[in-house]
Formats: sequence, structure tokens, C-alpha cells
Amino acid sequence: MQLNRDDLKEAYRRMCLIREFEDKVHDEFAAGNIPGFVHLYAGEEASAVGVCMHLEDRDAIASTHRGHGHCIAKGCDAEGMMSEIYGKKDGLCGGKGGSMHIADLSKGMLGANGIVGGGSPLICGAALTAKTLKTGGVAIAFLGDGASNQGTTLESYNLAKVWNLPAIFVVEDNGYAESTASAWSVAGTQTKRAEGFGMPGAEVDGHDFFAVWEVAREAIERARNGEGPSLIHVKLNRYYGHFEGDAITYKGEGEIDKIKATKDCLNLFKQRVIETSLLESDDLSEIETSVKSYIDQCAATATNGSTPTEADLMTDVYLKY
Amino acid sequence: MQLNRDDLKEAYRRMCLIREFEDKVHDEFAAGNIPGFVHLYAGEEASAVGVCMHLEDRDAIASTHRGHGHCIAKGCDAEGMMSEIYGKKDGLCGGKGGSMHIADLSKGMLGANGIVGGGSPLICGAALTAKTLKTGGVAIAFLGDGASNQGTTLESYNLAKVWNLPAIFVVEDNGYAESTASAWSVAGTQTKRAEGFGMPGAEVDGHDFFAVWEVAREAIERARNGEGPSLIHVKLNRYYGHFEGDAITYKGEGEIDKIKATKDCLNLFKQRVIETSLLESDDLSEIETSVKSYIDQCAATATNGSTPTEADLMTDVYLKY
Amino acid sequence: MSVKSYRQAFNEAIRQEMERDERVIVMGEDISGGMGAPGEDDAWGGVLGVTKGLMPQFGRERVLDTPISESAFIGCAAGAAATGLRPVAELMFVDFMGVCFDQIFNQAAKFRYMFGGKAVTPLVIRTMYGAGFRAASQHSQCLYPLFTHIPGLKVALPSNAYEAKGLMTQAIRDDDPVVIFEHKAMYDEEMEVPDEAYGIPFGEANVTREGDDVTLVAFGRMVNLANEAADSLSASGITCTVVDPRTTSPLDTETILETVSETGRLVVIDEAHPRCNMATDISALVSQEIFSDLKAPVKMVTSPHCPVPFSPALEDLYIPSTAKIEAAVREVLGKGH
Amino acid sequence: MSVKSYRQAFNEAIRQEMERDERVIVMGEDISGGMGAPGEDDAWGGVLGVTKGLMPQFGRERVLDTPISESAFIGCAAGAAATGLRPVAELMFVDFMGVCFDQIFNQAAKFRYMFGGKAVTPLVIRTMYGAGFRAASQHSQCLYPLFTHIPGLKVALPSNAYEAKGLMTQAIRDDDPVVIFEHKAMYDEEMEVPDEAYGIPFGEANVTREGDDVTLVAFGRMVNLANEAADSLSASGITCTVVDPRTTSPLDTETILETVSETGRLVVIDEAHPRCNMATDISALVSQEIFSDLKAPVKMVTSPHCPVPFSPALEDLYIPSTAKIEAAVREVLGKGH
Ligand SMILES: Cc1ncc(C[n+]2csc(CCOP(=O)(O)OP(=O)(O)O)c2C)c(N)n1
Ligand SMILES: Cc1ncc(C[n+]2csc(CCOP(=O)(O)OP(=O)(O)O)c2C)c(N)n1
Ligand SMILES: [Mg+2]
Ligand SMILES: [Mg+2]
Repeated sequence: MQLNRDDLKEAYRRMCLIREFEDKVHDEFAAGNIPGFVHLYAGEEASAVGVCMHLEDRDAIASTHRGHGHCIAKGCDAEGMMSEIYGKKDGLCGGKGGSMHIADLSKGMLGANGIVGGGSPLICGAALTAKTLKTGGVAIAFLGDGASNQGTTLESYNLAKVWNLPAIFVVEDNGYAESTASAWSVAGTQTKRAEGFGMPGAEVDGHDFFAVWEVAREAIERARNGEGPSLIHVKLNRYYGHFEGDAITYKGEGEIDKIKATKDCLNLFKQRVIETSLLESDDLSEIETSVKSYIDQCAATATNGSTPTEADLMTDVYLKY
Repeated sequence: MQLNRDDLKEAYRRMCLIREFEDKVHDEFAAGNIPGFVHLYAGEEASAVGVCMHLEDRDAIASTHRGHGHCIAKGCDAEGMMSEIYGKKDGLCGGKGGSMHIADLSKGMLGANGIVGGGSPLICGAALTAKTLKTGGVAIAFLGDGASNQGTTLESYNLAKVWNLPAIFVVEDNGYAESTASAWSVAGTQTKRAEGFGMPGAEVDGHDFFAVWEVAREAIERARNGEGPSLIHVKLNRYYGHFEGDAITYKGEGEIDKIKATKDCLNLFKQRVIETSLLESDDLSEIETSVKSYIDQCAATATNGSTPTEADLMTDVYLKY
Repeated sequence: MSVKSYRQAFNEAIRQEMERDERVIVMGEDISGGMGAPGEDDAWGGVLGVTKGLMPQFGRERVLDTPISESAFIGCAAGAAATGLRPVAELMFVDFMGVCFDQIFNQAAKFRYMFGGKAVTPLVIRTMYGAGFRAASQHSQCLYPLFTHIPGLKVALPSNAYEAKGLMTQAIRDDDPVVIFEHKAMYDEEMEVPDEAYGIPFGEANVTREGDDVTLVAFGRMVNLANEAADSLSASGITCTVVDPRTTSPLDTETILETVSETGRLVVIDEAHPRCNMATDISALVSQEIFSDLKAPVKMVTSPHCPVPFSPALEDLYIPSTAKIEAAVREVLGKGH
Repeated sequence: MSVKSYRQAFNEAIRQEMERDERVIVMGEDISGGMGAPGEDDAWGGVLGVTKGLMPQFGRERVLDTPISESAFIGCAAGAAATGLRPVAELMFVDFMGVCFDQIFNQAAKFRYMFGGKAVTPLVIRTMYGAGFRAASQHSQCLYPLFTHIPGLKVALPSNAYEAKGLMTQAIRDDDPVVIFEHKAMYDEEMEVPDEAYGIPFGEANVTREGDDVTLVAFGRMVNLANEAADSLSASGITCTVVDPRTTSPLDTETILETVSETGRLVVIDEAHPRCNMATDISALVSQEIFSDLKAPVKMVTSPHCPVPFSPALEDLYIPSTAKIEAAVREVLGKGH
């Protein structure tokens, strides 16, 4: 399997879309236009896209409290997402979910999740459905370094292996859970934990789209072939705080700037495809421009969207009650 | 550290006491004299005693639904235990707890536990107390192979390591959780899991008191020296079913008889101490005889004990309400 | 029609729905039993035998034993339900909810609302509840009030074998998450139950007795005790209406309000702990909605505010009894009764 | 006496108890913050800053950051409490109870009873609850009715900064497990609070207003809304007694029954979901115990039976409001009001 020109353009488009989306949400939150707890993904794009480039609608992912990137990578409508984050009726979840609960089951996106560690059990379920109904699908849980210590996650490793499920656990390790360093909070290592549960585990540089893509390819192939679950430990960094409003005093001085300057995943991608003549500079700037204007449009739609009303409050609790 | 004659006699006494206690409870349950869910430990004596011989009252243990053996090994009063199992007012817990909830905090016995995986977090707490108050104590969670898959257990491994607690996790693997084989339900291995969380892990033959004692010695020493938690994977077998009333159809033919004939932990102990002239045959039979009559006495006391009354129903819910 | 136990009724309902719909699967600890072991297959069929025989008929792909990890497998069932299967997962004893409640109340129960109506989660959680088994504090609780509190969940409490089959069938056919409570002390109770499949609609109470003097609303196994109390009271010329709401969520408020309006008196019987339970829920409903129809204070018969004791002597005092129900009825009827 | 915020009041109570008693320790996720990180120490002091400054004063041995593993560290706190420490553990949002409830309700809460009165478990669990933060379905729930249901737990809901300090102090001094609910939307609310340490006894309600026409019983943040409603109604000549029970378990039934007997009318205000909640609990209590003193049906003002919505437009409709409380009061007073 190889990435052709169209694939590369699509990958870059998705990564840019995430970056622009998050930058826009950051600005709009700062301007007081967005309420609630908002957790941004900017900086980690290569992980979500590197994995999701392999996926189709029959494949499922579960996300975290930091779900925008995974949603976009999996093909959710960015306009609907933006409206959702603004709490509007046209939002992907009718304004009822908000940033922490964006989902689109029709795209195999099983939801952002406000509960750390909430997604892995669900992904065992999506994998079980794929296995039972023989859809050929795989199911992928994205989780943070912090979530890797939650019992729900660890139990899921065991269940996935015991049932030989087509499930993959992608541990996105940005070095922090809120203000707490993963170097402190995670005893042992992610890959040794995988071994502890009899699963293959691989560590990968999450700034490098191509590295993530390759490691994901192997794990997904294994899962599709009925060879069971795997774990991928993605080491990466993030540009904004834990949530919007976080002063990020726990990070080292210049920590973020240094990453931005040397390891930004969009820049690394760009350098690579241009150096190797896989794409031209024009291809990329065209994508950048179109994404920018699309995101502006998303924000405008969201701003102007109508708010839900009393009639919406009690709908969608049950199908029938 | 070495076991002297007195230690060996005490170890044998405790193992016999457990065996006789469990055989008696088995008979009395079959005769309809004991109500409820009762889980017996017979066959596993070398594990509880091999570990607890190293412990003092300042050290704590947490047990499982199968708690009689751990209680006796840690020094709980067998008469009070028997009365408790009969639901009598003189029981160790006033008849309110029963077999699954026997405890004696004054002996550092933090309770049998009806919740699989319930004990490991509690043991982190006892270890934290020891560490904070600098008592020099250690805390030990006994858990089954089934419990080793529970998230509460796995989280505790991480917490114990991250906080460098004087905690030890003793996985008593009898090959089954209820009717389910651990060979199937436990992905990976117990010792590799320990490694996954950065802890030393050792596997040991649980039929061999001396092997357990030695491995426990090392782990406990490490913990007392401030070198953090360990895991011990004890492989052993059990003679009665999961609970009293279990027809044990899931086990292989002759499985139990073979173990009894070849690897019974009491017999192995006996052979060893006699062959090596550490104790004489008379020492052992004296212990056996006295234990037998003591257990008869326990059962008589329990049988004749008075039952709690309405006045007892609402006491002990709170200290003050 | 044939005589079936409460246990068999559940088993038959699951079996028939599995025959009808391939997407129905079953999972839980030892739900079949003997997994990976050298002895008998389907060795247990669940810890008290309710699912016995399903694995031999439907195979290991549809009857799945699980490791002991309730969060993982109950969450797995929720995820499977949201993606196209119709799982029936067993939480062996409801007392174990504490290790997996998140996947039930924050995940499965809220998917539909949080996702703006786009999720369908036909999940069934079967669980055992109730005292009387000398199983002590951690294996005897009721806890259905906690589930009833949660929007997005449906909660059913079958009170006999007929109800068991009908409510289980309905639960499996329902497209919302349902938690169905099986009273562990009733599995051997038998009665005539239809052989063919049938569902009992949720939110429609069953009036098991009609009377003039007082309405008894009771849940699960307490319905039997209420019926017994009613029978025994009739000897003293006191006639009771007995209402089995069948489901606490949705709740058939209409039938409850109607029958209480008729008798003007209410005794609610709830095996659960007394605070924030179904007895308070029904009492509050009635005193808010039809206050002026009440001729006497509402009376609640519940367990006391203490954990379930082990000792049989104490446990028998703990559980609501027909004697206590009769006393409550006489009390609401006032002097002379 | 000085002006303190609800946040500062909690902080001061914990600080003073830590000064008084070395066995008091504090633990939770980011409770100090910056653990193992290159930047600032005590970077957070809890996600909303309640425990800020404790680590610098008492050191890392008594102020412990934890990995994200609520079962392990809440259970650890329970085990530590049973063996000689007095831990104050933070369950960041009560919505996360689903991953660790077992250690609270089956372990800590039941030790004493199961062990025949031999255990003492002076555990405090601090947790945030409540809507209004646009934090959506999994970060906005109340859930205190679930804790109130459980025998062996005590449950406190401070309604302002004065209550916060007094009830937190009491919780730490109490020898039983206490769950204390901090309303996340109130942390910045300020008032005069004594500087010296003081406890407010559990089970003693605070009557914040006395009136003749109706009794309002409200919990946590709802006490403020009840007071506002009472103030506003007084302009129409309607006077209310407002009762803040302070703790739902134990509950000061005496004060509630007394004040309702006096006014003959009751409105209960509860931010929790409507089923099996404190509103039903109080309604049931009153209609069972002092039915004949009631001049009108009891009225409950609660959130509706749906998850907490994200959209501010919907969330504002979701939360009980003073307008709804006033309407309820007018309704129980009948025509003409
Ligand atoms: C069960 C649970 N515990 C705690 C939290 C609060 N919380 C939200 S995000 C977070 C940190 C998660 O860290 P990590 O998994 O590394 O993801 P990151 O934020 O770094 O992407 C915490 C503690 C929660 N939402 N759920
Ligand atoms: C949380 C929880 N899940 C399930 C059970 C039911 N249960 C009791 S014992 C047991 C098997 C435990 O197996 P293991 O840990 O290997 O201990 P063993 O019985 O073999 O000593 C199960 C599933 C329980 N008590 N608690
Ligand atoms: Mg992280
Ligand atoms: Mg076992």
C-alpha cells in the first residue's frame, strides 16, 4: 500500500482543516463566543490523520474530550462541528453535545467523550460488531497518556486480546494529562504494557505523518486479517493548553515554541513531500487557502445559526418512552 | 532470614488450621448448617501462610471473596471466624459480615471482599498509611487470576508504582475464575504485566511453602526498604469448587485427585521438613491433633452461639448519625 | 402454555429472540462457562443457570464468556449496540455496578441525547438483585432507584415468570438501553407461561388485585408479598388494589394515580434502601398530583437505612414482610382495623 | 471575619484541619499540579483552584497528585482512612463516580457495618456537581441522590461560603465517610466568613428565612434561588420559610416537619434529575409524617428527566429557576396568588 498524490493532498487537507479549525475555535473562545470546556488538538494532527487515512465508514473510532481532530480526520462535517461547538440547532448533535460530545455514527465516529478512558470499552464493542457481522471493519480507540492509566482502558486491552478483536489502541502521549507529566504518572511503558497483555505495541514519532501512517497501516492490516488487537504509542506535542483558559505554567519555558519551530507536523509533512517531489508547493498552498476560507465560512454559519428552543429540551432522550 | 523450628511449627500449624477449618465448613455447609455463598481455600494454604509468616500486626493484607485462609494466616481468631460464618452474634463481625466479609483491622486484616478486584486499591491505602506514618509496615493484596483482569487491580499496580508504595500484589492463580480458565481469560502473563507497570514480578509454585516464603521475603524486604511494589504470581490449585454447591464439571477428570496425590502443599511441607530433619514426625502429628480438636471446638461454639436480634440490625451503620 | 420457572422464562425469552434476530448476542462472566477449561462445555450457563443451553444452540460467536472486567464488557456491549448488534449483557449482581456504572449511565444512557438523536443503542443489561439469599452486604442490594434516576435508561423489574418472559422479550426488542432486574430469590418460582414469544409493553402497570380500601404499589418480588398481604387482609374484609408498575422508568403514572384516586389510600412497598427510592418516588408523585383524593397519609414499607446484614436472623428482619405490609395497610385505614 | 469566596472557604477549612491534625492528607488529580513537569510547582491547585497553596505549605507527602485512576486512588483513600489517616480525596467531577463508585459505596460505606462496628473510616470525598457551566451531559450532573441512597455515607451540600467552611471542617473531623458536594458555579461567590476554624454539625438544617405561607426546602445552590424567590415573593406579600438541610444524610427531618407543619405548604427545590431524588424524598417524608397538616399538595421543582444539554439556551431552560420556584409557590397557595 502506498500513498498516491491524491492521498497526500487529502491527508494534507485534513491536517490543515484540523489546524485551522482549532485555531479558529481558540480565537473565538478567547473572544467569548464559545462557551464551556473546550480542549484543542492543534499540533497533534499527524496522529489523527495518519491513522484515519486508512479507514472507511465501516471502520469506527472513539475519541476523547479532545475530539475535534479525530472527528475531522474521520470525515465529520466541520461546519456541523463548528455549529455544535457554538451550541446551535444545526450542530452535528443539535447543540446538545457540544465540544466534548461530538459524534457522527454514520461516519463511524463514536463520539468525543467527557470521561477519560470512556472510549476503549466502546471500541471493543464496535470491533465486536465488525467481527460478528463480518464487515471487515476495524475499530480504533484514541486515548491520552493520562487515559492509559484508567482501569477501563487496561481492561479493554485484555478483553480485545482475549476475544481477538479487530481493535487498535492509539495512545496519544503529549507528555501531559492536564498539568501532570506522563513521565511521572505512567509507570512502565506503553509498549511493555501492550506486551503484558500479549499485544504487539509500537512507539512512533507523532510529528511525522508518514511514520504514524506506516505503523497504523501494519496494526490495521493485522486487525483486518483477524490477527487481533495492537497498541500504538504516539509521542507528540500540543500547542494550546489543556483546555482553553489554561495558562500552561506547568510546561517548561519555550517548550511549545521549540516544537513549533522544529517539529511541527504540518511543516514536516510539507518539507517531506516537496523535497521528495511528491507534491508541489502550489498544491499545498491551494489547499491552505481553500481550507482557510472554508473554516471562515464554518464560523460564520455557526455564528448565525439558530439556537435550540424549549421544544428541543426533552427530545432525543429515548426513541420511545 | 531463616525459618527456625518454631517458625516451621507455626507455619505448619497455620496451614493445618486453614485446611481443617475449610474441611469443617465444607461438611457443615453440606449438612445445611451454614447459609450463603461460601468460597473455600483448601489446597492453597502455602500461599497465604508463606506470605503472612513474614508479617506483623503493623502490616496489612486485603483478601478476596475466598478469605478464610488469609484471615487465619494473618492471625484472625478462628473461633470468631467460624461463628461469623454461622451468622452468630459472637462472630468476628457480629454476624453482619459473613464468610465474604470477615475482617479484623486490629490484626491488619482489612477484610475479605465480595467485589472481585476490590482489595488492591485498599491495599494502596494501607501502604500509604504505612509510608506516611513511617510505621515500617507493608501492605499486601491477595487476588485471584480472575481479579487480575479487573481495572481496579491494574490501576492499583500503576498507583503503587508511581507513589512508590510498600505494596505487594499476590496473584493466586488456581487456573480458574468461577468456571473460566485463566489460560483463556488472562492475556499475556502476570509477570509481564508487572513489567509493563515497571514492577518486579516473580512466578512461584504455590504448592511449595518454601518457594512462596522465599519469593515473598524478597518482595517484602524490597517494600520495607522503600524500594516500592512488586507482584508475585503464585500458581496453585484448589480442592473444592468455586463456591460450596459447585459441581465442578468444568475441571478435567481426575484433575483435583492428581494434585492432592502429588502436590498437596501440606504433604510437600511435611516431606520436606522430615527429610531435612528440620522437624520430627511427632511435632507434626501433635499439631494436627491439636488443630483438629480446636476446629471441632470452633464449630461447637459457632453452633451454640446466640443469634443477633432486632437491636443489632441498625447499629454499626455509622459511628454517629 | 406450560409451567415454567422464573429462570426458564428469562432463558426462553432470550432464546426466542436470538432465534428471531441474528443480531441478538449474549455476554457475561461464565454466561456459558467452562471457557478454556478441560471439563464440560456450557458448564454453568450463568452463575445461577439462567443462560444455560444458549451457547450449545447459538455457538460461541453469539454467546460470549468474558474476563472479569465489567467496565470493558458492559462498555463493549454499549459500543456494539450503537454499531448494529443487540447485546444482552449480564452484570452478574447489580451490586457490581460500582465498577462499571460509567459505561451504563454516562455512555449508553446518554448517547442518544448527547449525539442529538442520532444514536440508537438497543442494549439490554440483565442483573440480579435483592436480599434473602444470605449473601450479605455486597450481593443483596436492590439499587434500581439509582438506575431509575438516570434519564436515558429504562428499568424493568419482572415480578413473576410470566412478567419475566414478557419484559425480557420487550427489553430485547426495545431500541433504548434497558436494565432488567432479576430477583435472585425467585428463580425457582413457577407458573403457567405461554410458550410463544410475547412482549409486555413498558410503562403499562399490571393491576393484580382490585379492591376498595387501599392501593398497594409494589416492585419486583415485593409484588408477591403485596398480593399475599392483600389476600390475607381480605379475610378481615379489607380489600386492596395491588399495582405492579413493571417498569420504574418509564412509569405508568396514570394507572397509579387512577387506582389511588379510587381507594384514596396508598401503601408503597419497595425492597430498596429507604432514601431516594421508588417508595419516595411514588409517594411524592401521588401527593403532588392527587393530594386532595387522599384520605390518609401515604405509607412506605421499605428496608431500613443499613447495609444488608448476613446473619439470617437479621436479614429476615431487614426485608419487608407481609406482616409489615399488613400493618401498614391497617395503619393507613386508621383505628379499628 | 473577612470576605471569602466559596472556593477560599473550602481551601481554608482544609488548610486549618491539616494544620490541626497531621493525619489529614489530600489527594486527587492535579490537586497540586505540575507533578513531574518542568514548569511551575503547584501549577493548578485542582482544576478550579480549590486546593491551591496546600502543597507548598504541607509538602508532597500530604498533598498527593494522582494518576487518572479514580478507583485506585479513591479506594486508596478508603484504605488509608481505615488504617489511620484522614484523607480528603477529590473526585474531580461527581459525574466520574461511575468509574469508582464501588470503592465508595461497597467498600468505604459498608466497612463499619460489614465488620461488625470495628472499622472507623474517616474519609472525605470532595466533588464538584451541578449545571450552569456549559459543560454538557458528563460534567454537569448532581447525582447526590445516588449517594444519599447508600447507608453508611454522609452527604453534605454547602450552599454558600460560610456553609462551605463549616461543613468541610465538620466533614474532615467526622469519623464516618462523608461526600461533600461543591457546586462548580458558586466558587466565586463571596461573603463574610469567620477566620477561625468552625464546624457545622451534620443533620442540623439552617432556616434562612422565616415566613407564614409556605416552606421551601432546597439543596446546595438551589438554596440561593429559594432565598431569591422568597425575597421576590415578599413583595407580593407572600412570606416563605426557607430550609437548607445542609446534609441530605443525615437529614434534619425534625426541622423540615416542624416548619412545614407551621406553614402547611411545601415546595421542594432540587437541581437533580426528577426521579428518586431529594425532592421525592422530602415530599414523601412530609406526606407520610404530617399529612394532616398539609393545606395543599406538595410541589417539586427539579430539572427535567433528560441529560444536561450543552447549548446555553437549553441549559438555562434545564436548571430550576427562581421564576419556576415562584410559580410553584403561587400554585401551592392556590388561586388568587
Ligand atoms: C474519569 C475522568 N477523570 C478525570 C477527568 C478530568 N480530565 C479531563 S481531561 C484529563 C486529562 C487527560 O489527559 P490525557 O489522557 O493525557 O489527554 P490529553 O488531555 O493530554 O489529550 C482529565 C484528568 C475526566 N474527564 N474523566
Ligand atoms: C466485580 C465482581 N465481578 C464478578 C464477581 C463474581 N465473582 C465472584 S468470585 C469470581 C471469580 C473470581 O476468580 P478469581 O479472581 O480467580 O478467584 P478464585 O475464585 O479463583 O479464588 C467472580 C466472577 C464479583 N464478586 N465481583
Ligand atoms: Mg495527554
Ligand atoms: Mg482463580
